[in-house]
Amino acid sequence: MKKSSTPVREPAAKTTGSRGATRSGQRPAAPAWRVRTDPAPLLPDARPFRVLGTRAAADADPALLLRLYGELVRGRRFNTQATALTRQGRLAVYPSSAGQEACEVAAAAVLAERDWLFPSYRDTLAVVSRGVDPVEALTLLRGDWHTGYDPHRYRVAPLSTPLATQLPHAVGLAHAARLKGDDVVALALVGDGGTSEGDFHEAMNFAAVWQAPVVFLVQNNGFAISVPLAKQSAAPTLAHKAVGYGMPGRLVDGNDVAAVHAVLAEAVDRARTGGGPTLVEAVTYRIDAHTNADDATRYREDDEVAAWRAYDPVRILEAELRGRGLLDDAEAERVASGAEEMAARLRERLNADPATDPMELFGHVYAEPTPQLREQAAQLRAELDAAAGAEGREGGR
Amino acid sequence: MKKSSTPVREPAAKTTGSRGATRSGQRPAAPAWRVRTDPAPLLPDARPFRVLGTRAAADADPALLLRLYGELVRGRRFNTQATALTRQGRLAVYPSSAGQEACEVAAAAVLAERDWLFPSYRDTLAVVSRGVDPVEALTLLRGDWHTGYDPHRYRVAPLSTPLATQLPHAVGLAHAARLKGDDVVALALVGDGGTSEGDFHEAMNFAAVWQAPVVFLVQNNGFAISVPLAKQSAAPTLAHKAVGYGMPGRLVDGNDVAAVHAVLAEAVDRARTGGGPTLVEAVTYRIDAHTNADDATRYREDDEVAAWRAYDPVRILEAELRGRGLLDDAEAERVASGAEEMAARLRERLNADPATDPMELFGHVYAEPTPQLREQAAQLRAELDAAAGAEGREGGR
Amino acid sequence: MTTVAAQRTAGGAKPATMAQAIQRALRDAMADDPAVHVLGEDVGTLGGVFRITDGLAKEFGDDRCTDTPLAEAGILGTAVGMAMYGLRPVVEMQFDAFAYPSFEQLASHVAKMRNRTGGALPLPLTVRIPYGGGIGGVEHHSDSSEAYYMATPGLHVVTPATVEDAYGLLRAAIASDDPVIFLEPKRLYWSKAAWSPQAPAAVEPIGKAVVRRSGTSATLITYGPSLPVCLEAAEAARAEGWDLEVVDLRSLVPFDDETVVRSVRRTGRAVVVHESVGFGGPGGEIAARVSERCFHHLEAPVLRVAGFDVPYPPPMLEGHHLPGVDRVLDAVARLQWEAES
Amino acid sequence: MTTVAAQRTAGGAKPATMAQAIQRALRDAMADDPAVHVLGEDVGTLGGVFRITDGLAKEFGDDRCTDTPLAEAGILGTAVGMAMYGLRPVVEMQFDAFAYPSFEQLASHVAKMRNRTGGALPLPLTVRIPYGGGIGGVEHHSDSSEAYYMATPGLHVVTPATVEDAYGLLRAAIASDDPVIFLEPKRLYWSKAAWSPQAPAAVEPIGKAVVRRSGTSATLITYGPSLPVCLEAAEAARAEGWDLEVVDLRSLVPFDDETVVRSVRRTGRAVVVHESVGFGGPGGEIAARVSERCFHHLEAPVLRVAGFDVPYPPPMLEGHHLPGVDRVLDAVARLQWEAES
Ligand SMILES: Cc1ncc(C[n+]2csc(CCOP(=O)(O)OP(=O)(O)O)c2C)c(N)n1
Ligand SMILES: Cc1ncc(C[n+]2csc(CCOP(=O)(O)OP(=O)(O)O)c2C)c(N)n1
Ligand SMILES: [Mg+2]
Ligand SMILES: [Mg+2]
Repeated sequence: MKKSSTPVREPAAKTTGSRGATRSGQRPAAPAWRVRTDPAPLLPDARPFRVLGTRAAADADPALLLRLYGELVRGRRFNTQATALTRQGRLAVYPSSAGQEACEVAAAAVLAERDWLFPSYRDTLAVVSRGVDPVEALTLLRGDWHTGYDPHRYRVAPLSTPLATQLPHAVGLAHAARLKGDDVVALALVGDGGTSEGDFHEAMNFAAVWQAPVVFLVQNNGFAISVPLAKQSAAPTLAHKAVGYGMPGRLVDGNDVAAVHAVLAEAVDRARTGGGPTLVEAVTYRIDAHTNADDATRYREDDEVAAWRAYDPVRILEAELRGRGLLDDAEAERVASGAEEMAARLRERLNADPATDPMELFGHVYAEPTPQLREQAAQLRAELDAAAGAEGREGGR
Repeated sequence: MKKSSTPVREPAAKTTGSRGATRSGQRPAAPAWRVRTDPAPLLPDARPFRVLGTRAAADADPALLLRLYGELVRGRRFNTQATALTRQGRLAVYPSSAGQEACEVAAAAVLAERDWLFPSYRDTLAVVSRGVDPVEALTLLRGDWHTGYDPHRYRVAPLSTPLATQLPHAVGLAHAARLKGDDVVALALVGDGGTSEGDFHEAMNFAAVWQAPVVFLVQNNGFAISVPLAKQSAAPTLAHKAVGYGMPGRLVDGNDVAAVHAVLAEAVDRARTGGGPTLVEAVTYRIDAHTNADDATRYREDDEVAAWRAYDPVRILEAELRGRGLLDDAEAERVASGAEEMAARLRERLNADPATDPMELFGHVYAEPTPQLREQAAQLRAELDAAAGAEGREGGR
Repeated sequence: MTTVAAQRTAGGAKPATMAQAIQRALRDAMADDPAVHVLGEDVGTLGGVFRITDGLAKEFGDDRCTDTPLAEAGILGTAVGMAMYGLRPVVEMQFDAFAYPSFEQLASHVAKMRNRTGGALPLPLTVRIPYGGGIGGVEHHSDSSEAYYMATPGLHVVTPATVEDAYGLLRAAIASDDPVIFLEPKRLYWSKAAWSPQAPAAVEPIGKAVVRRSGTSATLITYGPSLPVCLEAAEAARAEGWDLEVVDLRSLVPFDDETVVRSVRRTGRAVVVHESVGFGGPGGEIAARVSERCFHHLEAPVLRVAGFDVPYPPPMLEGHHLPGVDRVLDAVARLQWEAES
Repeated sequence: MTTVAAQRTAGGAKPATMAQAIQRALRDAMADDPAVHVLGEDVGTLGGVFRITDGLAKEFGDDRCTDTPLAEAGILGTAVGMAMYGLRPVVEMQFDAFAYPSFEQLASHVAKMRNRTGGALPLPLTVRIPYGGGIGGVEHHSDSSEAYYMATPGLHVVTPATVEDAYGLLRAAIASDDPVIFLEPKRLYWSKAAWSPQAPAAVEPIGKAVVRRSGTSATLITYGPSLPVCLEAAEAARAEGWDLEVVDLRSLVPFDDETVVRSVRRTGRAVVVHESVGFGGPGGEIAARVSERCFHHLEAPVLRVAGFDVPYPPPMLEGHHLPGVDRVLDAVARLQWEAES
């Protein structure tokens, strides 16, 4: 991985000078030209940065690795449990991040409490890993309300369904925090498909121009629903997009939680210390279908899935830990049963019907309902009362 | 200038292999990683490419240089004349391209008749230089209609006021032509400010993914109205944006018409021969205010303007031509008086009030006016008739 | 018109869903005219998230049915360029709210290109947008955005409510030399009707409403996803002694004043029913037109039954938001019947 | 209300333009509350293309009044993030049509954020949009886009028609904890009135219409750029024996049914006047509401005088498009006066 480096500004130099005005002495000199930022340190490495299974792993903090292992195991269990709950009709839909848990948990782990996370619609796990109550985090997907948690309480923005639209929010928040003199970094998540949206571009540019303390993590999981990366982008890597904004681009193995954590930590640190934004591309894979409603066999080969399934983020960390004697069967068992407990609690809580109040439709549109909304609320109230009355009468019969 | 090069595809290589799985033998190998495009040939040169005043000038075709000289002189005269017409109230507004004539005329000159030009709102000169009747080209700015020319006849899209929105059109047209098997290249113009828009990003990406025969020319004239480039972008150069889409980026001296022509010609050629899109950044300067309605002294220093005024695209070509004995006073005089004639004709034609028909409001909204529009047209017709009647009566008195 | 429809489906009609009819219309249009190109997110290999374009890439190739990058302004913007070059692009927006990133292309170019160029650059372009709620979608998946398009001169705006119209209107949209916003009611995708793909309905010109049920007491004016609600309400109303006429607008732009006004002048009462928000929604325009043109025939104010003026609710609450049979009947009951008798 | 306004401007009032009043409102809001930040294209050094933000960057620094990159979705999107962090961003869109690239941010986030989060994330954010025509602008510089915003629950939509309201409404907008679309009628920027910046009007709550001229024959319902037209028409109408009442809505959302209905019930006749397109424009909603609520008081259908249903015309033709005094009087003449007498 490249060292973070502050952008280099070349001294202004007359280019004509260097090439010489060979023929036409009368020719006026061009005004000074300056490359404003040295592109070299912005360019990503040619291959994804890895820690696990490399020499760098030896330097990784064992406590951190164990903590991430716990998160990964719980994360995987969360994904399977949530998918199971869709089959039982307890969630309307669930976009699983199975296979991408290393990105999800590293994104949560790398932030300080005062920092903000801006998740995309697939990132419920990152939200939960950041500490949001899982039932609150799943409210959107259960369907009793939209965002189920208080963003200010957890410093987690709403899960964003319209792709890439949350990225400018992250930039604006980070910028505002810096203007206020607060030490706050924003980390925003987006998919490979989301990088094609105009909002991605505008957010990246604002971040770079404002030198906002924000980190963009692209989870390149190979697909946008059915559309493979090759139909999405012809870029050498998505990390190369950074150069065109004047920010560093970093490429990381998205299944290697230690690597993702290290790269994000460096980027967060750069942001925190005034070095501006970073774009990180994590190369990973979406093991499950797009959502439970999707049939991935229509557009991809089992072989490809199998190859990635073998390169499992949980298993490669486990192999590392076991290889270094940091994990034994007993500890693995303890972690696994903790995850089971988490899943059982989740099942239990989601098997209860949520309390919903139809009148809430009108409660949050404005600080004060408009006269029109008051009228409409009264109409619904009357309908509900009438229905309750009818039920009451029927019940009395 | 770099040689154009077809994107290199690296053979798939197991990265883990290269770095070695030093510790954990059990660790599964990562699925093959491939950088899809070699970024090196995409990167722009560190300094703008120049021809005039360099050794390369000797290789430039004298006939081409003389032709471009004629276009430049006429182009400058067109700009001063159009600006003068705003003062006389004959044009509602004119965004002058004074100082940028090299880009304007090179963009027109580099295209074959079957190719398409997609101008931005500042590019009336490119449109005229491409052969559109100047009065038709100025219709928008005179205000008797919007687009005054038939885009199909000249293969020139409408001057686009909403910035960067014409770029996806260029991509779509180029793509459609290629699908039909036609040998057509689209050249789209945009300003430095326009590169910040989401539409720029989406157009670049579609072009690269589709390998559409399109060339993007960014005229970096230092300002978007009052906003200097430094507040617009932190990129090393705007040409560096190309890398993130997987297309070549080229940097050129926008006041050096021979250089702009050469770089564009190479890009058009690459597009024509299946090599896909190119992003060209031409470094130039907006000598006049944003439009006649703008007061540029509010946001920039006279010194800066003076430096660029000295590096005038017409003068540096003239110096080259005279230095090489390709231009003498007589020929220069002939060109100048041709430009004067053009200006006189323009003045004359624009001093006549254009014929406008209010009923045209309803004529082009749909192929067939809706019943509602027919009603509204009848209403206006009646109003006009009544007014004419009243005038007739008054006239009769 | 109902008679004609009945005739057309007489021989060999089998049950088909609206989704199938739309798919068939795309297929037939592509087969008839090589200029017709389909593009959008996931329309190729996957066949679209609603499977509307299923099989088209296979039959016509990736160049005719193209998976685009994920960027709606780019999709619509490139489609404009393709149309400029003589193609007839049919764009699929994946969901209503995901068309918003393309709003500038739509408002500033798609709607205006013919006009800006004095007729020189018509844009024969169709934008298919699945719209509306009732399918338990999470936020941003259930918007009724027709008001935005109605307020934008230069666009045609149509929406089918029946299987047969889905085919006929889409063929008409693709055949049109003007841009057409083709709104597909998501919750009717799986509605079925006897319809023969062997003899698909002739393409009707865009801009004609149709009386779906004749009646004398009052007129329900509706379109798209609310048509079944209105027909059900009309059946239920018989018990109350009301014989309701139901007009399916089919085309919001151009608007068929003639059919609507003829009906309301006869019945003397009208309720506009749609899912979209009430305030600023399509119903305002419709009610205003009807009120103005039928002023002396109205026995009661024109009422509106619409979605509430709130962002579309989450799945568990949408049932309270969507105008249903009861709410329509409540409105009919408020049409000042006492005053008359 | 007119009395209050008169009082307020009594002492030391000098002529000021609407542009100056808006500028002053920004300045005072920034001075009063360090959370108020202005951002947009050219708002800093240049002071905006209409000079509304002139001097603010100098007085408050670039961080409080910021020249952004040229990207409207980015401007609005970052403003959302700033508002999430407790700032009160005031965004300037350079012209009406150039707000369209930000439409998704507006519709999917700005309008919905408070609701989505059950009230946890209110967005105190103002979007200033110069709108409408009459200044000889080339295409895309003269749109009346209020219908789009009205149809989007979660937004407040206001527009001043007087110098005093320009100040008061903008202060109210910036003080509001909800997003407000603040539509500035371009052609009234240089309209003048005696107005004292020394004692600027107290901030009125958003949502109140005002009767600008009392009358008995009919009510003209209007707002923004069409108010002067209506007042002039009302003067001219005296010659015909009509005493017209003129209501300035000021706030399109929320809508002041009370003031409007009270007026129309009294006069029995109404014409809605605005520049925006007729079909699908704001007038449909307004006429529909009035027709429903004043049904038994109306002597004639509620009529609308609006821009034609065409893309905004080029400068030389806009005079034929914009509703002027004559067109308003023609509509008033069609209010079935014979029927009454
Ligand atoms: C603006 C927008 N357009 C379309 C969609 C529909 N959609 C939902 S997910 C998805 C694919 C996203 O792909 P990617 O960004 O790679 O994220 P991933 O699903 O792989 O996590 C699409 C097209 C959307 N949510 N938002
Ligand atoms: C989408 C959009 N936003 C804003 C504007 C208003 N505007 C017109 S020109 C201009 C500056 C353009 O700068 P640049 O792209 O560098 O082109 P230049 O004027 O320098 O040729 C702006 C902001 C516009 N025309 N379109
Ligand atoms: Mg993906
Ligand atoms: Mg510029």
